[in-house]
Amino acid sequence: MRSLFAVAMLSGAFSLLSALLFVTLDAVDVAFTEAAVGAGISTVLMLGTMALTARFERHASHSPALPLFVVTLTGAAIIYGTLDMPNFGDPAAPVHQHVAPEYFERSPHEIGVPNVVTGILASYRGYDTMGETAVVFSAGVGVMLLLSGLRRRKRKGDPDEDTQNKGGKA
Amino acid sequence: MRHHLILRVVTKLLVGMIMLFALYVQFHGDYSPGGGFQAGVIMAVAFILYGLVFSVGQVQQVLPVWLVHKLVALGVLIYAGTGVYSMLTGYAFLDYAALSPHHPSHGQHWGILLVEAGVGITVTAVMVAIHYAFVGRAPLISDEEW
Amino acid sequence: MTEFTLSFIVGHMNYWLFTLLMMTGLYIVVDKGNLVKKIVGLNMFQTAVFMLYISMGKVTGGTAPIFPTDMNIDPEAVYSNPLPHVLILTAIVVGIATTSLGLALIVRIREEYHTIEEALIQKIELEKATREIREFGETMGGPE
Amino acid sequence: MAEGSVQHTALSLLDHLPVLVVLIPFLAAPLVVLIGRNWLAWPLAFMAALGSFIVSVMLLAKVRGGEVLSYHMGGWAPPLGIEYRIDTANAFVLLIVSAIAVVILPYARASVRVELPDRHVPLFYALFLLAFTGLLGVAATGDAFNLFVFLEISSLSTYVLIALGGYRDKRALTAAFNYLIMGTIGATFFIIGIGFLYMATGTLNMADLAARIAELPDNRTIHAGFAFIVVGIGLKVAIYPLHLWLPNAYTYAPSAISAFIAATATKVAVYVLMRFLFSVFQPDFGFVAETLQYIVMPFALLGMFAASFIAIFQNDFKKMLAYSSIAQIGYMLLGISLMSETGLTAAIVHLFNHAITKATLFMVVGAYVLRSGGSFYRSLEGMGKTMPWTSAAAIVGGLSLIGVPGTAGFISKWVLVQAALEQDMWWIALLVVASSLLAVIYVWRGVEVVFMKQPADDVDRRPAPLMMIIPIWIMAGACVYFGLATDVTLGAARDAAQGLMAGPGPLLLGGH
Repeated sequence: MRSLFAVAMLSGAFSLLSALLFVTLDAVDVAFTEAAVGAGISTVLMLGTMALTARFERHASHSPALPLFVVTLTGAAIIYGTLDMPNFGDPAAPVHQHVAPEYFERSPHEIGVPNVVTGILASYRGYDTMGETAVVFSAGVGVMLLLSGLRRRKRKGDPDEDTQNKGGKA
Repeated sequence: MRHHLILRVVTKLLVGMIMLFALYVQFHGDYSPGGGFQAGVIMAVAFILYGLVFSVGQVQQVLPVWLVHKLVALGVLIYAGTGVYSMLTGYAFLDYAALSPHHPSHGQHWGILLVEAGVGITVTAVMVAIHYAFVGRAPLISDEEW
Repeated sequence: MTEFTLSFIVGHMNYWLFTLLMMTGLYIVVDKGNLVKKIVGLNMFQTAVFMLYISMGKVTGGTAPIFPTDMNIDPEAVYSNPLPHVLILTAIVVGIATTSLGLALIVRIREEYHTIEEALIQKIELEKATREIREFGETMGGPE
Repeated sequence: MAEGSVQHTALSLLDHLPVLVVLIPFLAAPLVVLIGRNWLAWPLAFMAALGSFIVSVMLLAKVRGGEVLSYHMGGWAPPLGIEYRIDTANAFVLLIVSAIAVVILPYARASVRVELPDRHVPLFYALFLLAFTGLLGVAATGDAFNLFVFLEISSLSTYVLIALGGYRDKRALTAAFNYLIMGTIGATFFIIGIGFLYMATGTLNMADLAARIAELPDNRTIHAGFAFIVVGIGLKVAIYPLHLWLPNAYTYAPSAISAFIAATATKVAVYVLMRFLFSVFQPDFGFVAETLQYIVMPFALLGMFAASFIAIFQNDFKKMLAYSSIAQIGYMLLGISLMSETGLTAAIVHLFNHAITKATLFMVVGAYVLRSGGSFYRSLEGMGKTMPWTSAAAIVGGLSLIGVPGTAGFISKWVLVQAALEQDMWWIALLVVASSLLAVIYVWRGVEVVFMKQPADDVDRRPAPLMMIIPIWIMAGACVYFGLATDVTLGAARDAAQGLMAGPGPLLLGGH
């Protein structure tokens, strides 16, 4: 796949399909988010990046031996880990026995919100969500820092040229 | 895209609907899937769409860059501020019971609403800010690569 | 030791498929030289991990963990585990934050290096390093 | 205080200390952006760091007696809610991180003014605070997933901060990008690991995890989860073969950032590794002990030598320090892999000592870069004459890096050698000494360039600004002070090691 445009589109389609998968797995909130983020925002960003960079991949000529080795090793470790996992959908799995049932028991009278996911997200684990907001915040500040100011002006010799070289030529 | 009349008309119609839907997702998150983050993304999409079809300049008249910067920070502060309020009233950080000491589960409701609003504001503002940042870059790409 | 019965294999097939997807993503990240593709691979890798998480929350016969609006909860109802959903919501947000930052960096790299191919970037950096060594190297025996 | 009909005991300010240490910089970051004034950004950031520092001192004083503080976020008791759990080990790490931030911020003010355009200043400090918050949050938390979230806060902001070095050298951008890719792979490995543990136990709270893992010694899901967590954190720690992101990131980042992340980021990651190895998993588990003995220890030793060798052949002062950091991480891992109280004490005290040593040295190089424009040895020739005060601090830092008696670096190596001898592993003691000899060589190369050469004619002969010299000398002074007065650091480290070796405490439901 040389055309990055196709790559971006396919990755959007991949996100959409995974959102469908999440729906079938009862994770409607996650599906909603994945659709909005994966198929929406990140595709738009990817296209925006391509508009500023390149649309085609150039060439790739190196031995895939090391990547293959790393990937196989990681995959093997995961498969090894799955051997002691409970069957898919097994109600006796530890994840369904500990902590989670308590949320169902307590959230109706402690939180009183029908969507249990919202209750956990915003209250029981609200601190995580605050951290998540901070992650979004730092990404926003980061992008503003990296891409602020018009690059075009610099070409014609603008004041930024000075700061560019202030640190010296190292 | 000055000449795409249909696109422009449809966008004008859509933007309002998208915003409305975003607000629905924001405030109905307690009852159905959705919440601050999803609502923020959808709200941002409304602005981004308008910017793509018309021009960034026109969006920035409504939502100037400086305002976006402030909003990015404001959302985080609303979230953390809710927590600080509960600390000041003698509860644990982010214990929403502090918002309604006599009826903790009402407090939870209020708290969730508040923090989700914080998330929504930050996410909207960050997404719009990222869009502005990308659009504000002059493409340096040479023609043969397109 | 585990017995590879049919129910075991069917019950674990989802994990293995997600593992395959994960490894495809990881392979793209490690192997591809195009920076945008690396980010795409990273997304794919992470999404596959999310699938793994969500699939462990599923209960056979369960539904989405949302109570009826009037809060009349049917005690017989089976709900899937909401905790993985919450974790993954957070993780998706972290993922998009990383993606946007990565793409912003790519834009900057492209502006400075005029390419987004790792091989070419490395070539440019190697040339730069060689030039620097010629200019700044050999401090030890260099003329005073 | 609100009095409710629902029974509730009001918390006092002292009860809030565990969360305050993280919350103060957390609140300051958006405030800096909201206010958006250049001149206010630095004072706010500094006040926040100072606040965290004071709180962390109070925390350490409180937990030194062996008490464990548990703070329940949102008032929800773990494992339902998120818990901050402070014992001596993480109180000590919180202290290291916040102390470094307090000292580096004044330095940053001087260097940022030169290295970055003015319009970036508020956002720069906001990101600095976020990186700082993330590191503190990672150290304070008792919840495995919350750790991931705060790790990502600090990582994302660190990537950008490193990329800001692009104003001096464009390679900062690729360094940041590579770090982003590797760091994200590491973080994803970490969540895979957490997912596996969650799958086997059903909980995310570390203490609860520990109790449940202890009941499942032969579960392969837990083994795989352990492996993923170690590799994921190993990428952040920059354990020898996973270190590829580190040298360029440290070399091309802005000076203040190099100093800050070199002194804190990898240290916090080492702490996380210790926390998982000793508090979540226990070393008496066969697989943990085997991993430490057959994987971590060899790589630690390899890293000590390989990275030191590479450091010797560098032409760039900053890159030399970066490689030396990888070698020093080897010492900490070696201490951990000895699995004894003394070994762990050595690792923890080295966390502290290496943090102050590297902070000194990176700040010194930053001051050099300010005047000479580059960190290549060639451009640093004769700096000993033009910047005598700064260069004297470089000598102190260098001696501490080698581990000369009377400096902080000596203490940690001494404890490490003791730990090795305790287990009759005299060959390890010898290897530690041998690798210190390599440090002598690379430090000597730097000293020779700075002191034995004549400065070039066109060089800027002004000394470093006072705002830089003072922080540099505070750190250099600390290198000497903690080399002589060891009771504070060694005592805290020993308490922390004892706490870690005692294994996880019970789940604290009654705390705040």
